[in-house]
Amino acid sequence: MTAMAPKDLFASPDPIAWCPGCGNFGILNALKRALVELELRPEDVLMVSGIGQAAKLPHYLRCNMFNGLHGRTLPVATGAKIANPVLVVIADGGDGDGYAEGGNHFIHAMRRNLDMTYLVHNNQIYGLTKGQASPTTDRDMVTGTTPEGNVLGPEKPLALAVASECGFAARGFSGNMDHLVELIKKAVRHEGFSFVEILQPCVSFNKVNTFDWYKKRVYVLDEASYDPTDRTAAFEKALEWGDRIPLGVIYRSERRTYEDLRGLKGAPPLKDRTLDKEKLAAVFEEFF
Amino acid sequence: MTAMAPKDLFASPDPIAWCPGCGNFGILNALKRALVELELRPEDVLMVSGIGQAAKLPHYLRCNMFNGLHGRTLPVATGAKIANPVLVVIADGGDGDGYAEGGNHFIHAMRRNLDMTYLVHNNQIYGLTKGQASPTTDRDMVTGTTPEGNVLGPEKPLALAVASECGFAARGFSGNMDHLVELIKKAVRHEGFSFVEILQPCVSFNKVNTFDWYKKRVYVLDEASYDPTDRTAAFEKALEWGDRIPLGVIYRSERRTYEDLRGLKGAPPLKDRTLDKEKLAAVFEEFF
Amino acid sequence: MSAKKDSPGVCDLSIRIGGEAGQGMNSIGSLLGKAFVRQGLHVFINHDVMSRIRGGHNFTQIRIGDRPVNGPSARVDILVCLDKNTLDLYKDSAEGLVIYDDGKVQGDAPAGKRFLPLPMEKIAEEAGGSARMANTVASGALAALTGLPLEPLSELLGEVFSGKGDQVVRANRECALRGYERMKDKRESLPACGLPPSDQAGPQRMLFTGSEAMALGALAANVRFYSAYPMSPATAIMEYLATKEKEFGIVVEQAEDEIAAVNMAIGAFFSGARAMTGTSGGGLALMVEGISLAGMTETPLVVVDCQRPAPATGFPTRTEQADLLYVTHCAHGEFPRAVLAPGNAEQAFRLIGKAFYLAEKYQTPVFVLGDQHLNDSSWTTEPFVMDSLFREPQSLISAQALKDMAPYGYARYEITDTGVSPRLLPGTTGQVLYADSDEHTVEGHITESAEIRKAMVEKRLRKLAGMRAEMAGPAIFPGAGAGSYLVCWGSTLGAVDETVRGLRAEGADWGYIHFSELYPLVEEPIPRDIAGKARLVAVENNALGQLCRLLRMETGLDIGTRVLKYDGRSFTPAELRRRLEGLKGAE
Amino acid sequence: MSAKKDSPGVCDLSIRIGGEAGQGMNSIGSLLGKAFVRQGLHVFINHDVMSRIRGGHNFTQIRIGDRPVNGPSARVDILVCLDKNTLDLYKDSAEGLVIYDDGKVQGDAPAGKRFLPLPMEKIAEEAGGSARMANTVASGALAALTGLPLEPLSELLGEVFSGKGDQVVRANRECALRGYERMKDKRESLPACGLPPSDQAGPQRMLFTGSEAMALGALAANVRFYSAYPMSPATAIMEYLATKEKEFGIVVEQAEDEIAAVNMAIGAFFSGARAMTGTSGGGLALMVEGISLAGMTETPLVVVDCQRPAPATGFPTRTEQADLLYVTHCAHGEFPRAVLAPGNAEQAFRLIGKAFYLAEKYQTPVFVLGDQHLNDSSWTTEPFVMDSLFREPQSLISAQALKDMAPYGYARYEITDTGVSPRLLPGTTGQVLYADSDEHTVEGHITESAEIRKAMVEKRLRKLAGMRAEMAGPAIFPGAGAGSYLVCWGSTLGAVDETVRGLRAEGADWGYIHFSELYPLVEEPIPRDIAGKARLVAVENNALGQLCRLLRMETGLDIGTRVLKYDGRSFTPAELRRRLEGLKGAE
Ligand SMILES: Cc1ncc(C[n+]2csc(CCOP(=O)(O)OP(=O)(O)O)c2C)c(N)n1
Ligand SMILES: Cc1ncc(C[n+]2csc(CCOP(=O)(O)OP(=O)(O)O)c2C)c(N)n1
Ligand code: SF4
Ligand code: SF4
Ligand SMILES: [Mg+2]
Ligand SMILES: [Mg+2]
Repeated sequence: MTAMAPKDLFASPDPIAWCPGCGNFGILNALKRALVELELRPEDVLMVSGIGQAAKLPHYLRCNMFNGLHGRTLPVATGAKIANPVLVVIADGGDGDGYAEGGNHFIHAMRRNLDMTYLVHNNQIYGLTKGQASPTTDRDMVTGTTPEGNVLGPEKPLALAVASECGFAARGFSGNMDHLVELIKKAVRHEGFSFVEILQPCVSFNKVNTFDWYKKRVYVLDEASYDPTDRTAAFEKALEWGDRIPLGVIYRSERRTYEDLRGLKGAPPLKDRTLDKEKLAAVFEEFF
Repeated sequence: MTAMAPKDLFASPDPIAWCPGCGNFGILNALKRALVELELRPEDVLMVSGIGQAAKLPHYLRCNMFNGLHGRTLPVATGAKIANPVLVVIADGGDGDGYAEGGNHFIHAMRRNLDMTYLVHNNQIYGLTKGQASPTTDRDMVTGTTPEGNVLGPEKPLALAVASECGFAARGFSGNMDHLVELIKKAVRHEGFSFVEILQPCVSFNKVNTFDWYKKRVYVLDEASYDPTDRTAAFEKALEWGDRIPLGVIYRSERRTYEDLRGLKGAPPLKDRTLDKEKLAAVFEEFF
Repeated sequence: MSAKKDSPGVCDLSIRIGGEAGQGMNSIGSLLGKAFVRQGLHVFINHDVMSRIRGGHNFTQIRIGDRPVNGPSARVDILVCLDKNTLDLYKDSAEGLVIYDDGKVQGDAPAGKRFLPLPMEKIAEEAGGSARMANTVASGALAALTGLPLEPLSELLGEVFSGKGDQVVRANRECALRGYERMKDKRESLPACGLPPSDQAGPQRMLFTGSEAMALGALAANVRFYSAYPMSPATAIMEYLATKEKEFGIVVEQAEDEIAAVNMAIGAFFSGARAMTGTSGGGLALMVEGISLAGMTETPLVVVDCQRPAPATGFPTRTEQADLLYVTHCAHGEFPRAVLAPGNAEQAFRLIGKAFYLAEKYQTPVFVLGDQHLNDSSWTTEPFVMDSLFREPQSLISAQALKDMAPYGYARYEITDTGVSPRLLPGTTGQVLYADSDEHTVEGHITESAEIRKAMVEKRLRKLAGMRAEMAGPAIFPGAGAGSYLVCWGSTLGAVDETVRGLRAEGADWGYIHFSELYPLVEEPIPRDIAGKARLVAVENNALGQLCRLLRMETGLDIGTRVLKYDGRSFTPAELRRRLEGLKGAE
Repeated sequence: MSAKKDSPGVCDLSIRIGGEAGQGMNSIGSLLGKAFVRQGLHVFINHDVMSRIRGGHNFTQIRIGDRPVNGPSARVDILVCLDKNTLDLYKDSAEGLVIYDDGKVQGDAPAGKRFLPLPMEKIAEEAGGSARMANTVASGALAALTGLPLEPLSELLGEVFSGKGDQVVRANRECALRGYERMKDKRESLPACGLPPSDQAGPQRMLFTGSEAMALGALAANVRFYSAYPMSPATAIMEYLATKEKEFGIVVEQAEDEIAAVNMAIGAFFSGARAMTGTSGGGLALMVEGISLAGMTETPLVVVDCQRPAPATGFPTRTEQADLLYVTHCAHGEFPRAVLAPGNAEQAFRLIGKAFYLAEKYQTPVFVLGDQHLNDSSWTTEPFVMDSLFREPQSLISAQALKDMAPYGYARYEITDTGVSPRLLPGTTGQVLYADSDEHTVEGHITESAEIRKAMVEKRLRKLAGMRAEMAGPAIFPGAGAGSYLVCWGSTLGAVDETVRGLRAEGADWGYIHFSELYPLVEEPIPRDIAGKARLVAVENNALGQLCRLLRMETGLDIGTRVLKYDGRSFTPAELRRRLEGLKGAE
């Protein structure tokens, strides 16, 4: 195989279809950098995504990809990871994909605690379908489906994560590249389910939560003073949204992974196992 | 109409199909008493349920009923209530129905905050399908689908409720009738979405979390000392599960209801509104 | 380059505006389209759009005729290139006039008389607007070229931008004026199109998209509740209805997913409010269980499926008719349903009304099939007659029956000859109702009885006969007696109609048979005297010939010759014509 | 009362054990059934169960024959009443022996020689067990009445209860013994049933339920991952596989809902592990979008749909065959699929293997249709030949092709003649793959191209031809040439087979045509020489005649005469016979 410069290793020839200025570019670049710095190769990584602008991301990376249905990112990732735990599985999608259509899987994937990473590009809007309210759309915002303003307040996915004892729950910002790269690296390294919500300006359909809006509000949690293993404190921090929005690891806890609990860790991947005919014959005996 | 003794008013002729000793009897009786004490009439009440042992309950009451699909209790209740806010809507189902199949609706119904009540009979098992693990099944329990013991710990629905800012989140026990009656009454009276999780022994398929098991652990929160409006405290209380299990209102908050925010409160129900042909003609004008 | 090639002797003009997503091609379309309609002409507008928000290549095509136009033309008389990419794509193949922004083409400006440079962005900026108003400059230029007077355009700009303040209106008008001025001496480049003099009021007609037609149809049917989850191409129905919430006292609820959407609609209809949901095939997949629930609980339900190329995510912004067999057979078990498939916006409006009528009368789900071509295109339509729109609630229990009933004596699933049981709404004094998704007794309680099961299955399926009797057969043009017929359904109507009229004008003995009410099919969907004698050629926007399969299943009739298209685009008459000629050769 | 009425000259004995849910009727069934099979007889066991856990009225029926028995008999030779309700229900109509618990019948004990009192609960308690062991007492009694020696029963009790400790085994053996002793002098009440002497080893046969057969079929096909959400009657497959997780190194995952279940299975198969999901019609509704995803991404997938009476929740514990058109048409858009419908447990075992083979070879979803009758009943089957079971992975990219490939040069959706593109698994050194639910290029990236769309639709649909060539036509008994044929599919096989054999034994010129591989149908599903000459009568466990509709859609053949049953129960030969006689009268 020809050697490639690390930064090109994850480059994909597929032309990017995002709007100029979209926050997704920052996420794509951060992810590329993180993968390189994690010293992974394209074939080591499987990205599973749903449908939406965010969910197009894996096309723009060289790595294995399963770009499935809107909202069904996590179940596909779950099946793929169980079948081959050697893969570094990263699930990826938008706020509509993950919190609306995929809301049930989000809760249950956190319970299941497979060793994978879930990135949610939270632009607080449905981008690909041209601007309808998402579960994280701010109150009063006018969107295609809320012409009089959104009557609901934004859901707090990170609070749901703390409530679901998600072992690694964090927030990044597409405009804070270095921090985001480190966050993604930590998330991938975390053994268990890691959830990173990434604030992502949508220049076309979210004229409220713009780059500047986020920039003015976000602050990076001080690792010296903030203890993400304190669940109660994490819950409070997860609710913080408004004038100040925390970035960083909000919650951490050590939980045994699904792979560990189900004896998959270290064992040959399901995909490589073959039928033991003797055993099958023995089972047949039960029916005589 | 013939006058009926209040206690018979909500009696249904449908024969009950639950196992003798099932905790559901206690819930049925508590609900009947609560409805009588709330001075409601059968036609005022609409019970919407899913599928499961719990979800059979509305058949055993005289009141309006929509017994729909497994897991889809809350969306039907939502549509029915929006169309006719005059109805007292009570959604009812099991833990599998509400937290597994219906998990997404649970989260989003709490956000939406319609003025209705949701009762979940939590027997920590799938009863009707003969004993498979539910999201609330305790760790290590052997069930039909976990013959080696459940590797996952129980979900904390009340913590999800606090994270979702559910205006009224409470826990009752089918074996603590008087308390449960009061809880249901409070829940129905609460203006907004009220969620009551009811611990319910399943004598046929849950041999771990029995009546005695619950009885030994439950305690009623002291209303004088416990403040359910403190969200952080409520979150901690919602996580409490093990040797001691709190009963009572875990969390309360005042939020404007959906009906209020959408202008349905006090207005004629959708079902009674008729087409204004003048307005329609005016709209047609836009297209000339 | 003749504007009259396809249909000799009449005006038929096609304008294509190409550019990147986000350059406002569709605004030009609606603006000019409306202006032409107001001049008494017929307009059809369609869009070719990629599933992206900025960049790429999209176009909007406006077709203008003095006779009804119900589909795009393959010919383009005027091409407007808002970006360089559009010019590059078409400059060698374009036959008509080409307007391009010479500000965007450095050096290699195309040569030839028909290439008309127009620095649209620069003009827009000079006119006090922004580069984004280049599309208004183009509108002015197009008005000039087509002989459309400036006044109606200016007026429309006022209407459209009134909400954005005087400044915006003024800038846009200035843009249009400058575009107009720059092109008005090029008028002669194009043959006259029979545009009436501007002072003569043409007949009043309406222009709307299929989605608008469906939304209006729902309003006219007294819809009160619309729950959905956004999905192209159905989102436009929801967004339009959302803008009418206050005015009409309706509620549009964006559900967390399609499962919630359909179950909410069922809940609302159960409570007594006319309710509807809309989605595309993938969202419909999530509604399948809910649809069976409506069938079993006998709750009325109207479901719009705006088809798009599938399976899975497919082509989100393109068109196909591949959900026919899916909606006629989806969901476990057997229960009655109806399937309607409008051929144009007028039918879309009307059939939504019929869907509500059938759903409520027969207490069962009714599907309306749209598609991206039908829903996103704009269609010119004769004004509606208001009186025929609204129908009274159907199959509710009568006041008298209620009065005679013992307290709490109502039985929801009374067995009747028609299969329809008088419906009670929750909240009725002295009565309650039990609606059940399990097999149930007449009272609505769970049963295990074989006899009751049999009776209930038969009761539910009896409704099919009632619905069948209310279904319209296909439209047969020009009636029986032609030698050959194209057989089609739904949104292929426009292309088929035009093709057949063209063939007939040339003396060919063709007709067509168009189905807009597909299930349950009328007794003899293709009359014996046609089926037995004429040659039948199916035209479908799918790969498997789904109408053919349905007809064969229902009637045994086998239409072996099929012209199928499944590349995500709708038929144009020219293409259809070519394909028919190909058929002849092949046989 | 003759044990030989239905099939003259052979042993054919039916035992019904009735009681409340929870009284263990099914344990008696498995115990006795296995004992009889070990004696060399054929056994069929079915269950009539209400959707409740305790109370109500359920029964288990065991049929024993010295020739294959593949369905229940309408006649009951011995009725065991574990509760008073069962006695009340049948005491007037029962024709055979009736065993009842006289401890439960106060006063009004039924009169007549065939009523045999047996205080089962009391005996169980006296025998050192609990009242719940009344069913073991009944087993002993039934052994005595049917001439089954006690030893094999005792042995089986040891096997069954070994996990529960010696004390439990001992008590159960004592219960059986006491039941046996109490009834052994009643042996002569019943005609001899050709039971071989106990010391003679009969031919070895297996007895298992349809669900067990499916689970074993999956194990034999090297299934590695089963994700599902509990739903009757499919839950038994999941629960059985769950008990084999450790031993076979498989993972059974209970998903949060059916949407997750199907998407997990797709993910696992994508990663390279053979994966399967199973549900009933309502759960399948939630998988419809996932199925289209498998079709579009070309991911193999095996889906078992254990049908039950629908729509909606319907009859959760009863049987019907009403999902055939649903599975052949569900999901938006057009993509290849296969539909198999085993007629008995042996076919269930084998067709699960075929499903994996087809799914993997053609990289598309394959359905296996079971139903409550097939899945919950126990069937006697000849031993499997192990060698023919396992098939090597299909349609993966070859090692050589991989070696020749440029780094990262793999294209997932290469256009091929068969429509099948060599598949790569993620994690392969130096290569990656893109699987996409949008319409895509050969590399798997999103496209908007009309040409590529057309090519991809055609590529995917080309797989249908390959699959069609691998499908088996129907089983035709006794071959061509009969005057009339019953036409059926799936689990009606047993009743149809027995009916036809019975008719033929009486000299009637009947045959049958049974489909177990339904889609894509073979070229000429019903051979011309039969279709043109013989009378065809369809037998289906549904109300709309779904196989008839499918056949008509696919071939034009119209089977006008139909015997349909849709009361939630399966056909018995006696009922089918009666219905056929009714037909004759009617014509
Ligand atoms: C089942 C289904 N429902 C709806 C859609 C339409 N759809 C595609 S993307 C999308 C939402 C996009 O929002 P989000 O997930 O936040 O992603 P973004 O585009 O904002 O990155 C929707 C509703 C779909 N493809 N499938
Ligand atoms: C879509 C669908 N999936 C699965 C089922 C089968 N099912 C019926 S009830 C039930 C679970 C019952 O558990 P729970 O909701 O906890 O109620 P319980 O019986 O314990 O009261 C399941 C899985 C169904 N009816 N529909
Ligand atoms: S619409 Fe928004 S999210 Fe989508 S690409 Fe454009 S800016 Fe990004
Ligand atoms: S199975 Fe459990 S939940 Fe169901 S009725 Fe019996 S005891 Fe109650
Ligand atoms: Mg978004
Ligand atoms: Mg439960």
